Parts: sequence; structure tokens; C-alpha cells
Amino acid sequence: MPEMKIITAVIKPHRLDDVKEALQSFGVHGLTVTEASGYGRQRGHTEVYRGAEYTVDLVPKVRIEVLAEDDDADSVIEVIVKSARTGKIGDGKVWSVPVETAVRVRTGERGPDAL
Amino acid sequence: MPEMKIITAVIKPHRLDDVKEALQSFGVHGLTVTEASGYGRQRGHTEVYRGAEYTVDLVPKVRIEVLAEDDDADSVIEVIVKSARTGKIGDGKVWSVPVETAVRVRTGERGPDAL
Amino acid sequence: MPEMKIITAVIKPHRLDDVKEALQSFGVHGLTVTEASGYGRQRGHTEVYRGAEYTVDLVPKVRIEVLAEDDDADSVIEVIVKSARTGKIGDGKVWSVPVETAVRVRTGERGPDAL
Amino acid sequence: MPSGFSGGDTAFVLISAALVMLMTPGLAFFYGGMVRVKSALNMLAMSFIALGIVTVLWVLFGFSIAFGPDSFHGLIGDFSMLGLRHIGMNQLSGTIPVFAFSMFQLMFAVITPALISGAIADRAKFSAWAVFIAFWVTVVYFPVAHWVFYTDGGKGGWLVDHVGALDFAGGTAVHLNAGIAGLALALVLGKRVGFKKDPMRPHSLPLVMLGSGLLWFGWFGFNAGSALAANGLAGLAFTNTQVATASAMVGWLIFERIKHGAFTTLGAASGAVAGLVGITPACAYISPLGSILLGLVCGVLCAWAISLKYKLGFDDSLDVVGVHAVGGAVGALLIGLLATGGGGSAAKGLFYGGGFAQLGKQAIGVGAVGAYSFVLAWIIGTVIQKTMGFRVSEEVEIAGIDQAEHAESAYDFSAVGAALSKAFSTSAPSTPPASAAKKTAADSPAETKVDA
Amino acid sequence: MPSGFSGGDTAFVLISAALVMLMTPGLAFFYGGMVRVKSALNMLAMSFIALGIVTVLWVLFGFSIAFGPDSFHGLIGDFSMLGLRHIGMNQLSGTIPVFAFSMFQLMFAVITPALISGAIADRAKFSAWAVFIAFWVTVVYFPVAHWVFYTDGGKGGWLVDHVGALDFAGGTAVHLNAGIAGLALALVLGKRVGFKKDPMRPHSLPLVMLGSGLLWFGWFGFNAGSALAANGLAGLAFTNTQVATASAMVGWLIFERIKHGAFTTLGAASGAVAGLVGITPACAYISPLGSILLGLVCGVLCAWAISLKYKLGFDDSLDVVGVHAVGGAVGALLIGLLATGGGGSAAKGLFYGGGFAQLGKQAIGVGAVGAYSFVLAWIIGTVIQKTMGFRVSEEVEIAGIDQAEHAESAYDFSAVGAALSKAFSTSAPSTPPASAAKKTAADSPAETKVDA
Amino acid sequence: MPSGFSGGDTAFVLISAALVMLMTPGLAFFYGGMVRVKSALNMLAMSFIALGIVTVLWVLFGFSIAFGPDSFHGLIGDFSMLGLRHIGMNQLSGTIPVFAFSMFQLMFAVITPALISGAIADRAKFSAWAVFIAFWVTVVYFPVAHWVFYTDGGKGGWLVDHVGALDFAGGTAVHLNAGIAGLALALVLGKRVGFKKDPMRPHSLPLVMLGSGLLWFGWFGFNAGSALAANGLAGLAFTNTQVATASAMVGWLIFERIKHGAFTTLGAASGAVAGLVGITPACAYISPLGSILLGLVCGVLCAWAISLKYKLGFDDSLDVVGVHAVGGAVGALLIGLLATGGGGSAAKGLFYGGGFAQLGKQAIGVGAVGAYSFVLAWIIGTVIQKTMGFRVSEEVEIAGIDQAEHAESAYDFSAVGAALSKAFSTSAPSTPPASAAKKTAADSPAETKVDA
Ligand SMILES: Nc1ncnc2c1ncn2[C@@H]1O[C@H](COP(=O)(O)OP(=O)(O)O)[C@@H](O)[C@H]1O
Ligand SMILES: Nc1ncnc2c1ncn2[C@@H]1O[C@H](COP(=O)(O)OP(=O)(O)O)[C@@H](O)[C@H]1O
Ligand SMILES: Nc1ncnc2c1ncn2[C@@H]1O[C@H](COP(=O)(O)OP(=O)(O)O)[C@@H](O)[C@H]1O
Repeated sequence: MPEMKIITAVIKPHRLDDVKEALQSFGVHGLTVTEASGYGRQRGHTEVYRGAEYTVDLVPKVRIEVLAEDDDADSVIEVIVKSARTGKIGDGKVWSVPVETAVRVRTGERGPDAL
Repeated sequence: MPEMKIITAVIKPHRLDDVKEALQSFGVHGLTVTEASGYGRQRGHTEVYRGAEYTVDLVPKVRIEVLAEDDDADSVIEVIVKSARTGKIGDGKVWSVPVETAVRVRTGERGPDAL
Repeated sequence: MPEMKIITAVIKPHRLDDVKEALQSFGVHGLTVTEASGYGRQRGHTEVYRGAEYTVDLVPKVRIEVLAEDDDADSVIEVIVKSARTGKIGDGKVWSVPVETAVRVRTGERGPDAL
Repeated sequence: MPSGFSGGDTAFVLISAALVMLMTPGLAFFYGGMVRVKSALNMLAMSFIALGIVTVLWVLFGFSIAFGPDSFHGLIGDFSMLGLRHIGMNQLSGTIPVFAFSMFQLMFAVITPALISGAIADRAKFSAWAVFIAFWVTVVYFPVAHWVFYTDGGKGGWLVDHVGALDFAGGTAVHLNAGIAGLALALVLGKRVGFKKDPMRPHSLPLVMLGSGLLWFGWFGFNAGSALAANGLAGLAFTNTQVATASAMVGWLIFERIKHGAFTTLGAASGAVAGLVGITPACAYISPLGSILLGLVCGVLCAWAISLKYKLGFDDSLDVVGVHAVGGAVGALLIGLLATGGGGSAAKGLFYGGGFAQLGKQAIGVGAVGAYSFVLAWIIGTVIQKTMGFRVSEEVEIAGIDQAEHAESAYDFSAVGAALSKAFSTSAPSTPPASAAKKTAADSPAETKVDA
Repeated sequence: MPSGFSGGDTAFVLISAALVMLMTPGLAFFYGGMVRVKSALNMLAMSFIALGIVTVLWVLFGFSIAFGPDSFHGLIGDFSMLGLRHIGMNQLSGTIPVFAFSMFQLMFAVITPALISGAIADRAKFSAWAVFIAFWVTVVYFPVAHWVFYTDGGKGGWLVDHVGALDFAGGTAVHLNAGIAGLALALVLGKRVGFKKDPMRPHSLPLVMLGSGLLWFGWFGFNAGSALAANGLAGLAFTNTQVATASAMVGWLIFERIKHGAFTTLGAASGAVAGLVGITPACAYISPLGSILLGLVCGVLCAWAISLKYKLGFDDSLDVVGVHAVGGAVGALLIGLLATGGGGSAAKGLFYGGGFAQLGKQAIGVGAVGAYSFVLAWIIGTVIQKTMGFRVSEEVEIAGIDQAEHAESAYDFSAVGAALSKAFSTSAPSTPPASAAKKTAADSPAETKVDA
Repeated sequence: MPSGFSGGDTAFVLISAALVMLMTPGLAFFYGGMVRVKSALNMLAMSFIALGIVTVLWVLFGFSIAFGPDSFHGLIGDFSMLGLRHIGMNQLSGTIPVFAFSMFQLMFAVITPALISGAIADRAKFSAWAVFIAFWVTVVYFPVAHWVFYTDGGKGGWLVDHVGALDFAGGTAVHLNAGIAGLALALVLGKRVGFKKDPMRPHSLPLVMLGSGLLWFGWFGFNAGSALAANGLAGLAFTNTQVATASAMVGWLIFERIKHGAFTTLGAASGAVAGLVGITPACAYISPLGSILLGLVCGVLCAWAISLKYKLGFDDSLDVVGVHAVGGAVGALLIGLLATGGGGSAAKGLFYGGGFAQLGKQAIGVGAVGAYSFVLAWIIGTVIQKTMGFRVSEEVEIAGIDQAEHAESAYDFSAVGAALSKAFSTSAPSTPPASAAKKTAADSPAETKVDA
């Protein structure tokens, strides 16, 4: 059974749509999204409530997970990186980790067939 | 120190309760849940606001993480797959990844003792 | 290219600030946060709505992900465990997984440079 | 204006009518906050549509059926005012313009069916609900309003003018009537998926509190406005309304603290509504001290009555029976005990030396309205269920009725929100959105069933 | 009080003024719920600030310009009441104190500019908006109110007293006026980033429903209160307001069901508002049956008109044109068809044998107000855009205008909320918060542009 | 009705009473939106319970203490109206039924203690709060209302009838009184966990805006209604209320823009409330131009005063002191400068040639009420703290007071919501829910302490 990867990307929320489309064109037909907040070089903003000023230093991000076959993994990373890029601070990170088992709940299929 | 796995499952929200119970009976007494949205074969729905129609193509999912001992990992996957299944499109995926270190924050215990 | 780790921590929400500061002092300048709910030894609470009593058995947690260089990984875990600890049930777990590739979206830099 | 006219009374009744109108949105929020987020809009829509449908029917024939001169033994009005056609702008009803009186009464006709909707939360087809409202107000509310509210020197509605049952602002005509119809519909539609098993937490208690606040506010129009004049009687009705509501809130909270260990805000809101319901029929007949008692009784009794649905096994989702049927009936019956004879009627209750006479009349009112309402609501509901279908499919119920019936989501709080939907179109789609969830995935044509 | 005074009328007009005041917050919620969460506060603030600015200007000179004795051919009032200085507490206007009349009229002046804000949601600098309001009410609303509302035995405003155009409560002066100004501003400011591409779901439909409920409630003050007396005319206006609103709600819903396959709650709310707008000019002149017709027409027409912006390509974000300009104009013109001659004016419409005369007068009113409003709003908007700038930057628009313009977030529902922000200070920062998002990261001084 | 009765006045006062009643829910939303999500319900409940408790006490003895014939040197009423027993439905107080007057005044007694709750947000035991309200209204509000509001031809309350201090609608009796009691309680209970360190963002600013909108609306009843008649004085009070509120909103916003760099919506809402508070005592005595001035002063001064708590280190959580104590006192004192002599009193202020006389009287009113309120609130609060305990435990405060005190969650917006809770029961549990969080885990009996 060929190995698989789980690719995680933390990106700017308004890039999600483009990333989804780019992945779709590439042939990836599934992904899982969670809302996240990121802390990094990109600064947050200040808020004022009745004279008390708060620094909100976490910025909204979207976290994407894509299960991919080993062979596709690098291309998938490439696709995400390209479609998520704005070139400005805070564009986020992508990383991949090898997966041992992957199963489709509905059918119990394993490995690449689970996708 | 025996190896451990982190098992991630993306399932339908209304199955969470059954999955939790199945894991509990199996002997897994902890898990971490996040809300997620899934994109895949399962279609979303259309919404209409003042004549503008939007296709919402992400469907609500629940993302579960379970740390398990190496020996239990396969059974845990099995338990999740069985209890999450409805047999209809969109039931989700389960995957596992080997963990290097696992620590319980409260005590600093490592490995299986951290569970 | 030196290897990297992705360290995941599930902690009590009100410890986030201290963890963030501890990591910052240690030299980690980025992390990604998601809201989560945890199920474990720590008990939930009961709610009453018009005479119907519900047991809410998931407790709010915060899930942190930190990409770190291999050499730093253990120290990062240590830093998190120390700063997140209250000593009471429910303090949470930390685990680490080896990463294959890590990319900074903005620049395409890989490995430790991506941080 | 013709003589007999009073500007003060007109001002009072017109503003009261506006206050009662606000109760329907108030009810929408009260109910809407109590359901799960996936059916919040449906709950709101079921109340708002009552404003639309009942108002139009009122103009066409409702006012005439309810408040036209009696045409048959106190059972129904005649058809002399169809379309409100021959009513002059300055024509009076008592001291106020007929138009003002008509609008005040309309608002009662609007909220009554809206009250019913709480019994069938999360599971009724919206179009079926609209049809139900139209039929139910026509054959139930309009005639019953005639029975209870239309006085004409002994030749008016049979309950008020023949029997002599007292119901100042609608404990029977409005609350008992709606509560019992709710019971009938809950039986016709059956239980929600997951009843007594899945937790069904209110999705927004602040919305519930808003609803209860607006209801309380509007109820001053409902009860004091029912004096149809800005006078001492209105002052008494206003006072008793406030007092019974406060005391019912306290009663419910104490009951809950003892039985469940906590003072809940939902209990405070529910207790207040129970008090408002209970004092509605009685507010013009009893004393402020009597109102404290009435409020306590209603608060405790309704707090207890809402548990009946679990014991008896009918899914009256938002406790329309426990609060409105029970509260309305208790309030109407308590007149038979607490009427002082010094308010809006000379009749005295048992505690004030009036014997059992008034209590008997009150029982007739309660029995007649309850029985009529139950039978008719059950028939209308069943016919709708058998013909067009009243209940949505289980899939729709699990996915949430808002999506399927209204093609909307109640909230989108996510900073990421916009990113979560995609295609945008402003022209009509080939398939209606309501069925979009049923489209199968293009790449898996064999799999024709898509689950929620 | 002097003779001629009426306590009932005074009570009615004062409470009506309070009701109309509530419409501005109501509008804020109606609009605020419809935008995305990241600009909810800005939308609320644009309405609330109208209460602040217009009220102060009203005292200083607005009331005098609008309702001072005519000083030039029915175009403008004189300056005899600047600062409301020489008005005695007991001085009357008709049967009520001048102060009561003045406050009632003020509330109209407040809500009219607030209505405009819906056309430029998500993208207007708050300070520029405040300046716009101040100029626009001064050179547009105050004079137009004089034209339309100031009667003085033929020597009053030119539209009402010279032309004889009927507009009972502001179909032209308020709604058409605001709607057309909204169109002008939408053109001046241009489209939102992502218009016709990104989905822009309402972030809270319950908030929209709350807004529509409060608007409906307050509108009884707006329309019936415009009788300036608690009498039969007020009763008629009240009735028609309720009836047209209900029927427009039904009309919009049916249109939507046919065209888009669902009864939406936003459609119910929008239909109700369309009906309220349409009946505003006509409520004192037509019959209840006429109101059913007018409501249906307005409901369907406005439901259709809101799609024009996609076809014609102007970003009237919250459909101020489609609802207020269209609804206001249609309502004003329908008087020419449906006026019975038996209400607030003896003039009869075409359908009641009055020929085309009144219709022509109505058309003059609609044309004059529409043209004047468009030109002036466009000029004021353009001057502001060219000088201080009216529109925020694209970065701000994407990140959300609430953060940059108000330094606030509308909601923080997270149990984790507190954990998500850090530094806390109560003293003035060196850089103002509005620009905080522009600070560059200390460790990357070369990268001076920070994206959202 | 007896002669002297006025239907217009009765309509006005009854509706005004309803408007003032709505202010308490309005306040609940204003406060409730400002706290973190985990204590939103507690905040709502603290206001709503005032409606329950104070109403019942009012009937029992409150009305008699406050408005019964003076029994001791203008300090307290007698007990002739206990239980409202001997009041006839048609008995008049001035031109209106006693019942109408009594209800109008009750609503003031309800909102005053509710105002205090803002000072002790997030940390007060609900049962202790209920006990506090009961004692505080009895020994503070009822007598102080007698001092300030009860006139009887020189034999009434000592402040109004002996000293001649002017307070039209409660700047001292209501706002200063509540604000100072809030200060006392904030001192007794101490600071919230995390005060000046953790950010405590408002969890829902739209809820705050809703609250401020309802407060503004209801305040017309509060201030204009205090004329107890629909006349010119009511018109003046209405006008000044609107004007000062608008101008205070503008004032606060300008202050905030200069000091913190942004126009916040919370600032707009807070400024409006500051203006409403400030104009409350003065609305019947000054001119509209004077109201612009008063509003600006209150807006700016309160915007500044709310920072005092950080400097002086008391945790007046929602700025009851900064807004209500400061605003109420400033408004009361400004009468001494701005009273024209042409409104509700012939007394002239310093700027109108009246010298310092009235200013001195005003100062006595402010001093007396402030001192009395502080001492008594401190004593009652301390006794409760020492006996039943007033403050929740730190664990409860961190986990959220809603869970422990009310066994509820304010919101459940998650599509996944239902899945997040499990066991469902409808019978009483062995341990009360409020203590459920303290149960230890079955499998770790040694670990008896469970953290939040
Ligand atoms: N070490 C890290 N571990 C996990 N996530 C990180 C890490 N560093 C940054 N991130 C995530 O990436 C996002 C962007 O990082 P940032 O430093 O702001 O910009 P850039 O990646 O463009 O240099 C952050 O908001 C955070 O979500
Ligand atoms: N390649 C993938 N990577 C990550 N998550 C996926 C992937 N494909 C599907 N998913 C997740 O699994 C869910 C179900 O997938 P879907 O294709 O709709 O149905 P099924 O798994 O039954 O074939 C999706 O909603 C998504 O959350
Ligand atoms: N096996 C597990 N897999 C994943 N997450 C777990 C597991 N066990 C516990 N957790 C997470 O850790 C949190 C704390 O665990 P708990 O058992 O309550 O306390 P402690 O870690 O102090 O023993 C849980 O709320 C859950 O989020």
C-alpha cells in the first residue's frame, strides 16, 4: 500500500476560495477546514472599549487539511503555496506529515482509495 | 517507551455522541474535538438572500483527535469507523500518524502514561 | 535539511496567554491556535432548561500548534508543559510529530527557514 | 369628531394596538431563541407570517365574523363589515373610532395563532403552517373572539353575554385557545427526532430575554388597552398585569431552585410569561394583593406543568400547553375565586362572598373554548397532514429546517464566513434551492442519497 | 394650557414621536444584521450618529428652515425659530404644544439620512459620513420637508400648498428622498470589493428581524402620528399601515417563492418594510381594501426592483433604491389612483372618478424630490470624496471596517475570547488604534506593507 | 370618572409607565452585552429580578413608604396604603388614577437597583443580589423617593418641599443614588479576577446598542412622563431629553476620538446614556440650547470619569459611577446654572440671574442622597458579605458565573451544538446542578479539586 501524507496549511481566510479552486483543478476533491487564529510576524490590531485599550495579537486564519497520496504530496504543497500567496506578511505555513493509515468511514476503504 | 499514535477523524456532527460512547466502552477515556467544515463528494446547499443565490459548499463536520497506544491504534480506528458510519456520502475520514513524544501537562508523565 | 517537528498542545484556555509569552521568551515567534473542546477526566457541568437537565461533558480547551526545529522540539514541549500547568485535572496534553516538509507561503522558504 | 368621542381614549387604544402588534415579533424572539440554531429562522417566520396572513383575512372577513352584529345565537357575527367597506373614518365604537377598535382587536387575532407555533417547533412545513393559520383563525379564532369579546347588551357572544363568563383580555379566547390548539398539533405532527434523547439547548437566551421583555412591555397594551379607554379600569388592569407577572417570575424561580437547584434566566422569562398569561383574563376583576397570589399560583403551576410532556410523551416543544393552556385556564378560573366585584364587573368570586356562581361560569368558558379549539385544530391539522403534508422529512429535520424551508442560515459570525461559500448567482437556478441539498455529486451518480 | 389644546392629541403625538425615534435604532439593527460581521458596528454607528447630529442641527436651525413661516415661494422657512429660542412651553401648533410637534418632525429628519447609509455599507469613512449627514439634511432634507409637509393655508411648502401633491407621512420627503440619495452615493463611492463575486451573507437574520419588528412598531407613530391628533384620521392611517405592510409581506414572499424557490425570512422582513414605505404617503387617503392592493404591488415590485443593481451594476448594498426609492415613489403615485376622497383629503384618484389630475400632481412631487435629492447628494458626496475622502482603503475593507474605523469587534462569543487578546492599557497610546494595523513588525523593517 | 380627571393625561402616564418598564430589560441588554459571554445571563438576570422583587414590595409597602402622606419631617411616608388596599379604581392623584401614578413611580423603583448591578458584574451570587435589592429599595430607594419626589404643598419630602432642591425625573433619587450604591458595592465585593490585566471585551456590542436604543426610547416616558400630564411641560421635557442625549453622544465621541483615536460604537451608546442621565433632573427647567450645553458637558465629563476606576483602583465594572453617579450629579447641579425659570419651576439658575441660591439647594440634594446611599449600601452589602456571602468563588468566576449560578449557557451557535452535550434527564438529580462542576472524577478519587 503506497504511503500517504496529511498536508496542513494555515492561510489567510480570504485565500481559501482560490486555494480550494486550485486544488480542485489539480485533482484534489476533498479537504477539511477549521477556523484558526495565528500569531506571528503579522501584527494584530488595537481595540478600545470605554477607554481601555486591548491589543488583539492573534489574527484570523484558516487551517486546511488535505490527505494526499505520497506522489502527489509535493505538488499539492506547491499548489497550496502558490494559490494562497499574497506576498505580504502573514501568508502562513504549510507542512506535511506521513500518514500510517487512512480510512474512508463510509466504506472502510484504506489508503489512497479512502480519498 | 512504546510508540503512540495520534488518530484524527473527521465525521458527521450528529455521530459524535455515538463515537464518544463507543470509544468510552472500548476504554479510551479522552479525546479532543474541534468544529470543522468539510469539502468533498457530499454537496452543500444553496441559500438565497434578496435574490442573490449562494452555494454553500462546505458542510459542517466534527474533527476528533485521539492519542492512543500503538497497540490500540488499529482498534481505535476500527471503533471510530464503525460508530461514525451512516453509510451515506460524507461520512468522513480517519487517519493516524505516529507520535514521537506525548506528555500530560498536569504531571509531566510521558508516553502511554500521559493518557 | 534538518528535520522539524509539529508540536500540538491541548490546554486550558486561560493559560494561553502565559504559554504564548513563555514561548516568545524562549524564542518561538509563531504559533497557530484553534478553539477545541476536550473530553477526559475533567468533568463538565450540568445545565437546566425548563426542567430538562443536560450534562455538558466537553470542556472548552485551546489547541496550539507550533512548528519547531528538531533541536528545539523538546525544549518547546518543556516550555509549554511548564507554562500551561495549573496542577489540576484537565491541564491537557502535548504531543509532537515529525514533519517532512514545512514551507512559508509568502516566500516558499522551506525547513527551519520557513519559521 | 362625533360626540361621545374621546381623544384620550383614542390615543390610548391606538398606542395599545401598536404595543400588542409588537408582541408578535416579541413572541418570535422568545420562541426563536429557545430552539436550536438550525431552526431559529423557521421559528421567527412562523410568527411573522401570522402578521401577514391574519391581517389580510381580518380586513376581508375576520373583523366582521368576530365583531359584526351577532347573527346566530351568540356564535358568530354577520357579514355586514366585509372588507371594512362601509366604515367611516369618524364612525365610533364606544368613545373611539371603529378603525382604532378594529386594529386593537386585530392584533389579538394575529398573536393567537403565532402562539401555537411553539408546540411544533423544528418540524413543520412553512407552507402547511401558513395554510393552517388561515383556516384556524377563520373557523376557530374569529368565532371564539365573538363568543368571548363581543358584548351587545345581552345579545352579543354567548359566553360573555349569555353565560356571563368573564375574560377581560383573552385568557380563554387567546391563551387557552392557542395552548390547546398547540396540543392538538403536537399530537398530529408527532415528536421531534431525538425528543427526550438529544439535548435541545436554547441557542440564544438573550434573544429569549428580549422576547420576554417585549412581550411584557406589549402586554400592557393587551391588558390595560382592553379597557378600551384611558381610565381607572385601565389603571387597575395595568397594575394587576405588572404585579402578577412579577410575582409569577418569583414563583417560577423558587420552584426551579428547589426542584433543579438553580435560578435560571429561562425560568425568569418563562415565569414572567406565565404570569402575563394568567393575569390576562383576570386583570380587571381582582385586587393587587389578589394578583400577587394569582401570579404565584401561575408561576409555580406552569413551572410544574411543563414537565408533563415528558411524562405523558407529547412533544409540545416550547411548552405552549404548559404555559398558555394551563396559565390561561388557571387565570380564568381564579376569577371565580378572586373577583372583588369592584373592578370591571360587579360579579364576586368565592373568596369575596360571591359563592360558586362565577366559578361555574368561568368553568363553562374554559371548557367550551378548550374543547372547540382542540377538536377543530386537530381536524385542520390532520387534513393538512393527509393532503399537503405538515411535517418535513427526517433528513431536513436533522440538517435543520432553516436550510430546507427558508434557504437561509440564521447567523454567520465567522471572520472567515465569506470564504465558506462559493458560487454566486443572481438569476433563477434550474433547481430551486430548497432541493439543492438533494442534488447528487456529479462524480458519483450511483450514490443518489445524500445524508445530512 | 391655552384653549384649542388637546391632552389626548398631545399624548398621542409625544408617544408617536418616541415611536418614530425608536425607528432609527430599529433601522440600525435591520441594516446591521444584513451586513457581514466585520462591518456590523459601522452599520449601526451610521444610523445612531444621525440621532446625534441631526438633533443638534434641528435645534440650531433645522426646525426653522423646515417649519418656519415660508420665506421664499414655498421653498424654505425663515429663521425666526433658530435655537428654538422664542418658543414658549405652552405655545401651540394646532392642538398640541409646538415642542411636541417639533420633536415629532425631528424624528423624521433623523431617520431619513440614516436610511441612506444602507446604500454604502461596508466602505464609508465614518467621519466623512458624519459630514455628509450634516450637509445633506441642511440643504436637502430641511428644505424638502418644507416643500412637502409645511402647510399654511396655501402659503406653505410649494409641493403641498401650491401644487397640491399629497404625501401624508413622507413617501417622497423621506423614502424617495433617501433612496435617491442612496443611489447617488452608491455611484460616488463605487462598488464594494467583491461585489457580484463574493458571497455577502447577512451575519444575523434575527437582528434583521428585530429591526423590522421595531420599524413596523415605530411606523405606527410615523404614519398615524402624522395625523397630529388622536382621531379618526389617525385610526384610518393606522389601519392602512398595518394592512399594506401585511399584504406587501405576503406579496414579496410569493414573488420569492416563485422566482427563487423559497420563502425566506429576509424576504418577509423586506416585504414588510416595502409595504411600510409604500403606504407612508398614502395611508390617510385610501381604503383598507386599497391598502391590500397597494401592499401587494409594493411587495412584488420592490422584490423585483432589488435585482436591478446586479443588472445595472451599481452597488446599492442594502437595497435602499429598490425598497425606499421604488416603494416611496410607487406609494406616492398610487394615491393618484386609489385616493377615495373620504380620508385626509377630498382629492379623488383615477379609480374613484377623480381623473388624472391628482396623479399628475403626485408625479410632480415624485419628480421634483427625486431630481433635487439626486443632484445634491451627488454633489455633496463628490466634494467629500475629493476633499477628505469618503471611501476607506481596500485593505481596511477586506479586514473589516469595524476594526479600522471603530477599533472594536462586534462580538466575542468565544469561551476562549479573553485569551485571544493580550496587552491591556488605559492610557493613550502613541499611535492611535485606528492605525495600529499599519504598524510594521519590528523584526522585519523592510516589509512595510502588512496585509489583512 | 371623577371631575378633574383627564383621559389624555391618563393615556400619557400609563403608556409612559410601560415605556419606563421597558427600560429595565433595555438596561439588561445594555449591561449584558458589555460583559464577557460567560456572565451574560447573570447580568441579564440581575436586572430582570428587580422587576420581580421590587414590584411585589411596592404593592406590600413600597408605594406607601414613598408616596404615602408624610409621617416624619419629610423623611418617610406613612403606612396608610399598605397592600394598595384602600385605593379605589377611580381615585385620582392629580388628573390621573392613583393606580396609574403608582405604576409609573414603581418603574423608577425597579430600574434604580437594576442600575447598581453594573458595578459588580461577573462576581455576585444571585441569591445575595436578590436579598440586597430587597433591603436596599426598602431602606434607601423608597425613603429617598419620598424626599425627592413627594410634594404636598410644602409638607412633602424634605428635599423637594423643605429645601427646594429640583430633580424633575430622578437625577439624584435614581441615578446618583444607584451610582453611589454601585461604588459602595464595588468596594465591598472587590475587584474581578484579572481586573486591569485581562482584557474584558464586550461580548456583543449589538446587544449593547439594542439596550441603549431601548433605554433612549423608554426614557421619554421617564422624563416627559414625569410631567404626569400630556402638556407643554411634557413637550419641553421630551425636547430637552432628546437634545441633551444627542449632544452628549457627540461630546463623548469627540472626546474619545481625541483621546483614543477612534469613534467607537460603545462610545456612542455610552454618550447617549450619559446624556440621558444628565438631563433627567434638569429636563423641565432648562432650554433646548441649555440642553445642548448640558449634553456636551455630561458626555465629555463622563467619558473622562470612567477612567477614574483604573487610576483609583476600584472595579466599577460597567461604569455605574462614571456614568450614573457623575452624570446624575452634574445634571442636578447644572440646574443651578441653567434653570430658566420658565419651565417646571420659577427658580432661576446662576446664568439666568438667579444667583447661587438654587445651586446651593441642588448641592444639598446631591450631597444628602449621595451620602445616604453610600453608607446604607455599604452597610447592607457588608452584612450580606459577612453572612450569606456576596461574592462567588474564584473558580466560579473563571469558569463563568452563568454556569454556576444559573446552570445555563447564553448561546449555542454551533451547528454541532447538540453533539456537545450528552446525558439528558427530566427528573431532579441527586446533586443540584450548580454544584455539578465540583463532582470529582470517579476514576481519580484522590484528585478532589477540579479546576475550570
Ligand atoms: N512556528 C509556527 N508554528 C505554527 N504556526 C506558525 C508558526 N509561525 C507562524 N505560524 C502561523 O503562520 C501564520 C503566518 O505567520 P507570520 O509569521 O505572521 O507570517 P509569514 O508566514 O508570512 O512570515 C501565523 O499567523 C501562524 O498562524
Ligand atoms: N482529501 C481529503 N483530505 C482531507 N479531508 C478530506 C479529504 N476528502 C474528504 N475529506 C473530508 O471528509 C469529508 C467527507 O468526504 P466526502 O468526499 O464528502 O465523503 P466520503 O468520505 O463519504 O466519500 C469531507 O467533508 C472532508 O471533511
Ligand atoms: N487520549 C486523548 N487523546 C486526545 N486528547 C486527549 C486525550 N485524553 C485527554 N485529552 C485532552 O486533554 C484534556 C485533558 O485531559 P483530562 O483527562 O481531563 O485531564 P489530565 O490531562 O489533566 O489528566 C482533555 O480535555 C482532552 O482535550
